[in-house]
Amino acid sequence: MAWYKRREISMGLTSLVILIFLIDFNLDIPTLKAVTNNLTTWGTVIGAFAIGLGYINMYQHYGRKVQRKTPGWPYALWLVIATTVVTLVGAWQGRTGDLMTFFYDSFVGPLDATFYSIAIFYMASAAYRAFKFRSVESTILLTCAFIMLLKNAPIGEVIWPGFGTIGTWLMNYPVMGVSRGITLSTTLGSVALGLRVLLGKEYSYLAGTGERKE
Amino acid sequence: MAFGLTDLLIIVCTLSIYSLLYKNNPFSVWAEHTFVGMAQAYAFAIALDYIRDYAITPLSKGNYWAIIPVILGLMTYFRFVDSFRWLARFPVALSIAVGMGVSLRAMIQAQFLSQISATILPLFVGGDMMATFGNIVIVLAVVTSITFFYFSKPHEGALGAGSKIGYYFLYIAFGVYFGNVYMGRVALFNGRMGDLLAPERLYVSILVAAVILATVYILDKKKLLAKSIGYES
Amino acid sequence: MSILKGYENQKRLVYIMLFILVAIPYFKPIGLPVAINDYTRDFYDTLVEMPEGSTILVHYGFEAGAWGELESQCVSVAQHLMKLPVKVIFCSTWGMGPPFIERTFDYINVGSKVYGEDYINIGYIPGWETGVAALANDFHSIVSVDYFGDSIDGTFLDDVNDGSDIDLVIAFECGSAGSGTFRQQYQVPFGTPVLSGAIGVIVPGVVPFYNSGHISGILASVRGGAEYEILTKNPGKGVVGTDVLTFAHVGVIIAVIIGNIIYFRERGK
Amino acid sequence: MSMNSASKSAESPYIRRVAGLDAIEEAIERAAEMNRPILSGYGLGTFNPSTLAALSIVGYVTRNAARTGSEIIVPAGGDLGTSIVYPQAIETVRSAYDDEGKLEDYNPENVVFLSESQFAWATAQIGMIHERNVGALILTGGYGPEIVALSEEAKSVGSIVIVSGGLYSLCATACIADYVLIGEEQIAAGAYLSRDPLQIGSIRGQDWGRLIAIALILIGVIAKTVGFDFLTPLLGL
Repeated sequence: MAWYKRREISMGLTSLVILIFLIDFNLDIPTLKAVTNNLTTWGTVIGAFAIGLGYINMYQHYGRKVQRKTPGWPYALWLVIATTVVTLVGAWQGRTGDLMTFFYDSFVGPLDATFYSIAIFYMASAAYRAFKFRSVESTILLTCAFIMLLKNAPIGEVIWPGFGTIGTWLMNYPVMGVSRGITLSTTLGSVALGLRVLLGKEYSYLAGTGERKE
Repeated sequence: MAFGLTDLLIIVCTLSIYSLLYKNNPFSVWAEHTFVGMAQAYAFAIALDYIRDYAITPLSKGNYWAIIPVILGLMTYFRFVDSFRWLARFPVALSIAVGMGVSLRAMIQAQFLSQISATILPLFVGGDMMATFGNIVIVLAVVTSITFFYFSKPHEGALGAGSKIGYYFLYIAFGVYFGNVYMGRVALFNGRMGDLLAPERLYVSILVAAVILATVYILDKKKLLAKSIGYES
Repeated sequence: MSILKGYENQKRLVYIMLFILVAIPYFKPIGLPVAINDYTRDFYDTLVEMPEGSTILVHYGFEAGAWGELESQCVSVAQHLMKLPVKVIFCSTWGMGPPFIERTFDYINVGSKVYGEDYINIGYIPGWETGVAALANDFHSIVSVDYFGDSIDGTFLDDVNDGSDIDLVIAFECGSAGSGTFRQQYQVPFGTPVLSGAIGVIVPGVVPFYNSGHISGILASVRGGAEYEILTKNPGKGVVGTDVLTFAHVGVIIAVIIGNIIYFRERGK
Repeated sequence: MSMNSASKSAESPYIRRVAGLDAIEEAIERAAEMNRPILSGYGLGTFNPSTLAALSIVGYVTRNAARTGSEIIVPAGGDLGTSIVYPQAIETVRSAYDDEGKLEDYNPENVVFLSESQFAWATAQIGMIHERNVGALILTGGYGPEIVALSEEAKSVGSIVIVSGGLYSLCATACIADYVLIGEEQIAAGAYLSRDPLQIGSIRGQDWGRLIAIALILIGVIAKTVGFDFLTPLLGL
């Protein structure tokens, strides 16, 4: 393999950049600050370019449905048309143009908000189906959930002011402890991964960039 | 406020998604496809804006460094070209490094040391039983929930007991989170209802809801739902 | 009754019940009193105690999805800010966040404040956490125009160079980038206090940082918005929204209780 | 491949097998018996520990599915940062089939990108759960509020549901799912499955970190209780 095709070069690049960020954070060197700012912007631009990777696949996926006339293909056709139109308008007008604002306000915005809100129904039916006083853990979960539901609704404290007190206590003591335990554990995981990447021991993110045996 | 095309579309989109709650139907499938396509087109427009603001504009102002991310960005696509696949490594390597660099640098201080020092609480507070009890609970919850995530030894004996307590603490947290999350979703649902029930939209909303419900119900009774969306739901 | 048979039908009944319960307050509001949380009061006190001429950075960390939940917070806080002797920068690292900054201004009265002198909307900051880091390290490297594409030269932003020129951050959040990002990029290096206006889901994740003193105050979901409206004597959508909470919360509790009754009766047979 | 991993495991240090892995194997078998596909997602995160762990779980699910002859669907997308992970997901699935010597069964169309918008991505998956009549739903990695919708919809078509996540995402699903992997458990599961001594070593290293954290807390708490608080100022440095 030619030397410039070696994986180690890109891994070295990764380590170098991480080190620059760490040094910049701990020492106040103006040149380094400018470098990290530039690198940060670059990361963003690369991410923006990468969007095409998924975009192409999405087109292929729905395009194939139309081509093969699989059941439900008219919906896929509508998707392809809608995507193409909005993409072209977006390229022409930019994100803040009149038509784009219309598409956002009339379609994307309400659809996004509605899907976000639909979770309430799934939560209610999940609670109805599964919240049963049948095991220790489900009883704990259910009791705490009831207390919080009553704490958060004004009626809870009208019925009994204790709901507010207990609910706040649960948030401030046991739940805070658990959140803290999880934060500590997760931080360890992230730092460990960071170290592996920094030391060039973790390179699974490079999968698929090597020479492939067919 | 006058009633316009946007108002009608908001109502149709919102109610089409909610119709999913009955069963998958032509309206919900239409909304799904509209959403997937348009949202992606939107993400694309956002990406174009990035590229314009942070690559093209600086380049036109004579900042030639800005060509580097453009080249790196284009290199992502070499994953699909067998003999140049190795080129795709560099943009990925740089993205990972920037992401890690930015998040790691403050993490140890902000999320590790400071959280430990905040947990260092006296287990006995003179004259205040509640504070004493509360502090004991916090320390116990932190220590046992960490124990729950300990993997190097089987959970037996003291470790087993600790992790079991940690497990129950996790379920307390699940319950409390449920209460909070549910409140949030109610608020979101309330936002949608507010949109539907605004005075100028109320009657149209009722009409559209009736049309959607009736259509779906009839299609369901006539066993035409599967045919209309292309699969059995 | 056949309609009550089978889980699928019962599930639909739960759904219909929720629709009806949430609609009731729109036609007949009840207006139960709302108690004020400590987090909310601390949020309020932090703002009121800001010295004259302070610069405050307000971040909209959400898009259409969470607007329903955070609207009452954003509107009441923005309205309050317009009454205080401070300068305010509005921004968002979420692609579709900036239009909601504009929407907020549709609902408030700016009074004697002048755009560009007292407040400004710098719009979208790309790059999530990396964007926030760039904003904290060298403000002008990443912002040169405002949301409307006009140059920011000559505005009060001329005096803002890095995180040390920001006296307070208010992060409305529904995930990342949120108050955690600002804690890491503003508070750790510059000691800037951070306030959080959070959706209900992430409040428990923010509370540890409130208790350890890293977050100075929290508004929790629509309830926090309602409390803030009451504190600033500016009742709005949040107060109405709390009626909805009462109905929907009692509704799900009743559903769960019925579910348990059915479950234990069937198990008893 | 399986021989290879067995020999590796003999050398690697102990880490506890997360019980959720047995549940995953069982779910795959059940799906195969019912002759229904498996939907295995890796969440909407960009490259981070939980996404990397989730990808190794996806690889494991795919190997098992390839062995039992089940079809596997891997939906990608969900966030602006996911595009860059997508090629790796393709590679993970492809090489899993390759490891089992069943590359001819690999269908690239099943590793599908479904929009960068979170809820559009989720809506499309709900559509898929019904359209393909998914028999097992195995979600690891980062998920938001959509996880409860996906679990409920999968349950309504009679699928087995195994999900993982943090407190936010599991609060409503903890009771409906057949099995949950909580927080770090999925990262450990990923390490366990990869059988990579380095990853296992890393989990053990983190366990040392956990022990240090516990020790610091306990020492600090005792010191503070007896009125000699020397640790808090040290940690604030």
